[in-house]
Amino acid sequence: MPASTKIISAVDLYRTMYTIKECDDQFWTLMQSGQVVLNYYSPRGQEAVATGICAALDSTDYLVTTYRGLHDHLAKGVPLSDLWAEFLGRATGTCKGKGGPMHITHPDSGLMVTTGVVGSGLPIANGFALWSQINGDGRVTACSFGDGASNIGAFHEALNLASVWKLPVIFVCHNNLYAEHTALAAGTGVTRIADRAASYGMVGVQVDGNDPLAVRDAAAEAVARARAGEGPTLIEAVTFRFRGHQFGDPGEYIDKAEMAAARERDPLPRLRARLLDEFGASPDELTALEDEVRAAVTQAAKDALATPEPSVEELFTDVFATTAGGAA
Amino acid sequence: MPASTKIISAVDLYRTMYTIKECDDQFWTLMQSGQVVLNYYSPRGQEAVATGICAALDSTDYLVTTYRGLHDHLAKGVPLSDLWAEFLGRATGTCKGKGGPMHITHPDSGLMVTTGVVGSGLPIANGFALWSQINGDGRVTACSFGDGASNIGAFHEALNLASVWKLPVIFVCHNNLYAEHTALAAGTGVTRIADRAASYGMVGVQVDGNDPLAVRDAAAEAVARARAGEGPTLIEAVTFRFRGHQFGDPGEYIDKAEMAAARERDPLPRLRARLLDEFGASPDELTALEDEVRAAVTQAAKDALATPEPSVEELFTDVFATTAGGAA
Amino acid sequence: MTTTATRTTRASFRDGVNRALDDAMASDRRVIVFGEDVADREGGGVLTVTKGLSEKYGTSRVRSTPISEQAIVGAAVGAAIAGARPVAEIMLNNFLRVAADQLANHAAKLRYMSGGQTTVPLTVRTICGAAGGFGAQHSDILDSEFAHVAGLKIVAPATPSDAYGLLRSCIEDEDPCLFLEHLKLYFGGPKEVLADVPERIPLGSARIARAGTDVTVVTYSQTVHDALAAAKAVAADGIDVEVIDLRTIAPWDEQTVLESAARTRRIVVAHESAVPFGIGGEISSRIHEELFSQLAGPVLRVGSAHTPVPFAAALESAYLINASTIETAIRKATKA
Amino acid sequence: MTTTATRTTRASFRDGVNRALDDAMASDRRVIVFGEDVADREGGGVLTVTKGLSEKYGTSRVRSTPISEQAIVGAAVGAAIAGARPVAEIMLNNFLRVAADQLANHAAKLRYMSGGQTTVPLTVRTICGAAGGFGAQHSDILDSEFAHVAGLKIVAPATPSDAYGLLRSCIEDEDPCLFLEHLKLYFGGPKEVLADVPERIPLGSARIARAGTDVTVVTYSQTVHDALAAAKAVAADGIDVEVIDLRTIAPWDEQTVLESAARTRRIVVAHESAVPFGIGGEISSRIHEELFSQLAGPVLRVGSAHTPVPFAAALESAYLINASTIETAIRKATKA
Ligand SMILES: Cc1ncc(C[n+]2csc(CCOP(=O)(O)OP(=O)(O)O)c2C)c(N)n1
Ligand SMILES: Cc1ncc(C[n+]2csc(CCOP(=O)(O)OP(=O)(O)O)c2C)c(N)n1
Ligand SMILES: [Mg+2]
Ligand SMILES: [Mg+2]
Repeated sequence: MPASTKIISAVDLYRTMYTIKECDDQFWTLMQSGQVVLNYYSPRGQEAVATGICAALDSTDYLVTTYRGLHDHLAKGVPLSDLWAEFLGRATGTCKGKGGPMHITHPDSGLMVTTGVVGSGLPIANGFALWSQINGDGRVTACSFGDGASNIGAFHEALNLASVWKLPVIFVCHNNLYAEHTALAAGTGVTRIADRAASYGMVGVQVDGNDPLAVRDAAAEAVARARAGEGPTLIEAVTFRFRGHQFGDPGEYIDKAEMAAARERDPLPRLRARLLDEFGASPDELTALEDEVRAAVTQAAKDALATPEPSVEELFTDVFATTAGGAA
Repeated sequence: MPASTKIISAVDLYRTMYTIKECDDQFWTLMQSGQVVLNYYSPRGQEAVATGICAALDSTDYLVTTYRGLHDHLAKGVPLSDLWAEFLGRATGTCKGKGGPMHITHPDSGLMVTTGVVGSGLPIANGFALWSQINGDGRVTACSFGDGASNIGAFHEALNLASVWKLPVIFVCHNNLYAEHTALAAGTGVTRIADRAASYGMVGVQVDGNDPLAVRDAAAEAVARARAGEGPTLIEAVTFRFRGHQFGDPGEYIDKAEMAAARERDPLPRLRARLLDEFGASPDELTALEDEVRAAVTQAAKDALATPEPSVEELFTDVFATTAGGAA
Repeated sequence: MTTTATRTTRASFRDGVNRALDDAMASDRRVIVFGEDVADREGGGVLTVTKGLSEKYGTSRVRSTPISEQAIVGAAVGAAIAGARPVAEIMLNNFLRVAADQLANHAAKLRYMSGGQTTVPLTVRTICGAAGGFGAQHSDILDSEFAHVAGLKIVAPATPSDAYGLLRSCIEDEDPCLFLEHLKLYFGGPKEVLADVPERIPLGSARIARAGTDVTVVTYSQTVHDALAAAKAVAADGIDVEVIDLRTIAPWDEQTVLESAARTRRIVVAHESAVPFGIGGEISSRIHEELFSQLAGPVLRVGSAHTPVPFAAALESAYLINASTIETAIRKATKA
Repeated sequence: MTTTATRTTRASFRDGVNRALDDAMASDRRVIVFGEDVADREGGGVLTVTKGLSEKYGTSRVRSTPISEQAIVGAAVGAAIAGARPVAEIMLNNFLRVAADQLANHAAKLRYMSGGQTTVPLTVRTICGAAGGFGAQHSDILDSEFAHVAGLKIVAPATPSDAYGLLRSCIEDEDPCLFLEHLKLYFGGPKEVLADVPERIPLGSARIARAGTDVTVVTYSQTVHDALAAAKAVAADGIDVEVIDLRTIAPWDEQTVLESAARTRRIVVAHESAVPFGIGGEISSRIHEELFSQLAGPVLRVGSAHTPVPFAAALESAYLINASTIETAIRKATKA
């Protein structure tokens, strides 16, 4: 079913966002208690971006994301249990525990690559889109990256190539206003990252990244453009990162007032309020949804913690698909 | 003497341009006759760009250029004899014959780096400008590159960093409309390369690269901006490349009509005509100048051909400046 | 098994590569080709290696790219995972240094990191080596720079038929392959008559380029020809040299090398890139590890100078390994 | 010559690096520092290694950069030629793969290509190595990837005082230096009392980390500590191990290694990055070349697995070289 005709209710969006938030909360709690030790990059605050983008994508469409990818993984449909197991390095994880949170791959849900190298996903996303274009399979590839990534060379090369070849790809900048500890303006020569699209003759749009409906609408337009053969789009979704760069980052470089203002725009309470006020949801319905999500996440966490780590033999598998003749 | 007060007459510009053209002609003749075998990237057609830029620079200012750098080398003041000797790989060359045409360095004239890797000069140019900024030496760094280079990652990273740090650097795109055999539009997502400056909050100007006076004026503004601490400028000088990408390239991918139209804009006859018409030069004066230049170039060529290649011991010198204790 | 040759025209190295691409594209629609200037509008590559392909298979499958090596290799990575068999051209291997992240951090690792869910069957073709005064930034051979990376296969043919056969194997292989084409082989390398359907050469299998009994020279790429010349030179003095052309650098054919080394007990490893921290260190070490007590003397290594590649012709030739460098090493080995 | 220590606080590896930068900046105004997040507004680096520097020396000389590794290393190249002593930080050495062109095609070659007219006295500091589940793209050690490049010096300290002394030497050296800091040394590496004016350690000189007579272990960086642990373990069985900490990988201290090898006749080379095509191949080959007939057996090499670095803790520790890997090799060597 093409995304354009896919009907995703605002409640469904909320469910996805709540799942992301709940996973994040539970990871956080496990790390704080010391039960789990993880290099963890929280997407808390950015739930609406992933949710809105994926609402406009089919399950067969592709997504390429980054180390800060939990929101993307869940929104694209990576099953909770497999994802949890991979985050914890278990044999039952999406990648048998070999990839870890920074390297989730789950082709069944179209989550193709998660990279830990800033900016490197964009050229790879082009490759998926290129094959779709040649192959005529009608798929669209979306690619997530941060504001800081828009300053690296790979961003430039990828956007230019996508434009010249009119690839069916959507570049999604999750502009959370910080790159590690560096504020946007300290590292970026432009105020609106969407404006960089002009360097490539590409459509660039800035959206409120805390509004999943706005993100979804922008994504749906971009998807339609891509499927129509009209080429790529750069979407800049402006949002925030509530939990610092990574677990353990006290975030001292963030001004208190700035953080407080950002919290006012927290996409979760905002959508929840709209569901009640505009979309006619009832408080009970939402509480039930939240309970259900929480239970599912709790179960996934429990299951993952109970599954074994991969066996040591796995160290040597999957390096090569085919072993050459005289190979060692 | 700051460039802004430097008085370079139109005749001086013509002398530089004619020197470039004459060198190019003589290299070409030597290669065609088989006397010299060289990987040679002709700047024929682009004389006005180098000449105009360097007319706005002091000799202590820095220039970083590329394999297609002969025009820059000469305009920046690298001595004819040393340059010829280096192009022919002689011991008396600027770099003792070890660098060759793609790697001319001559600090005395501010020609700091010539790189053979597309786009790689731009980040290096920033480094010169960075030290000038910290050091307060008032120097400006100019950096030449091609239209094709504006699609590589290093371009993007360098312009962004220069903007964020307000470096005293001028990025000069010699837009000769081709990158090797690929026409501008086939590889570049934007029509005016100067527009890419907007991605970095930088001033971008497009000038007629066949008019040395226009180039000089644009460069003088950029130099003034840089010296005033107001940061970098991107100058796009639109020009053409009359002799294909490199010696031996028949240029079949270039449309005849396109080439003919470009020849109409050949900067040399154009400036010559203006010298006669607008600047009151006499035909005799110009012929004398041309004869003089030709004689000087002929002499440099003769001298270079007569000098020896470097001795084989030179192979092992200059790898390191200091040899470490237990080094092999 | 050698197919009987029926064509009589002699194929150059370029022809071998071009035919491999052509045959691969004809036989598998998943094969796509891209790189700077590779389409026919741009002349089919600066060395015309891809000439005719875009006319035959269309500009969708054969594309010239902007000068964007990260975008080129990255596109190959994504397309390979998606199901294509991309053959990306990086004009010269020195430029792989701007795209090393895509090759070494991504192509080589994505299969492993995904727990085997995805494969990355891409081929990166690139020219390497010193010839004709291209200077320090255009003449390197990045063999050991990439051989250390787990997950990459590295291939370096010496002849037109190996170029054909190995390139077909790379394209058909499920893993990322780096295909190193020495510039000199494009200018004056040996020609061969290719069969109508030339055979594929399996990856990881070496070739005895010359059988001999006294000394083994292990080498690959252009240097094979220097080694053969050296073997010829010493044959006059009754020294019978075995020349092994590795063909695949990683994973290399240890078995063939060790068997030969056990026989001759005298070994020289020769390659164009510098000796220190080069490919020869691995080969030498493995031979010592396996055959220490059987060797007549230590494995010797020869290569070009450990300097950047100089421009001047006299320096470039002093820099380069050549038949006489190898000959000297062979004579030294026989003294042991 | 060891300066008498007067401070009593014990310095961590981080302290060694931080003090080297601080002292270098204080003593030479040409020293400048830049990299991602290195200024104090950004916390003085993600590991607080550069903390205090921008406050002390100003944000002109100590700058946080955008995420632009090519721009970072390129700026170091240009500034170095212009007269500065730049110390550029690349957060993790895996990211050098996006900047390899600036380091290997430019920094390493510009002196040579200019015929000695310009020098490139830059230092690139970067974290390397596997520790704590960073996975395949954050845990490599790019030692052999850069050691093969002529014109680069590569340094890999194992202790706080060597970190200090070697970093000062790198900054004062006229050539481009790559300074590899193992992540593990930042977390639980040994502490030392540093002198008020700690001594500089010359580049290219190894350190006998433990004197011994039976077997020589040649190693560097974090693995030195594993080798010392292995030496301790076998000492109980009367095996007396000499541990050589190379400290500088390129150019390495052949003399110290060969002297030790000639004495013990049994040698193990140990490093964290994989054995195939690794640093050990060079060291092993040189020892065989020089001491073939004197050795009791072949030089043995040990390293981590030749795979991408896996994520799961159990796999990461199975992947990694450790004291017991080295111990096994030592015992094997003594059997020869
Ligand atoms: C090429 C590269 N350089 C540096 C890093 C280290 N690093 C990891 S995340 C990060 C910040 C990225 O910022 P941004 O793109 O805004 O994404 P965010 O983390 O905010 O989601 C940096 C510098 C990296 N992973 N890759
Ligand atoms: C990184 C890199 N990729 C490819 C090349 C091969 N190459 C040399 S010149 C050139 C074309 C450059 O075009 P442009 O930037 O427009 O400069 P022009 O040659 O027209 O002056 C290419 C692709 C290179 N030298 N470096
Ligand atoms: Mg960010
Ligand atoms: Mg051009």
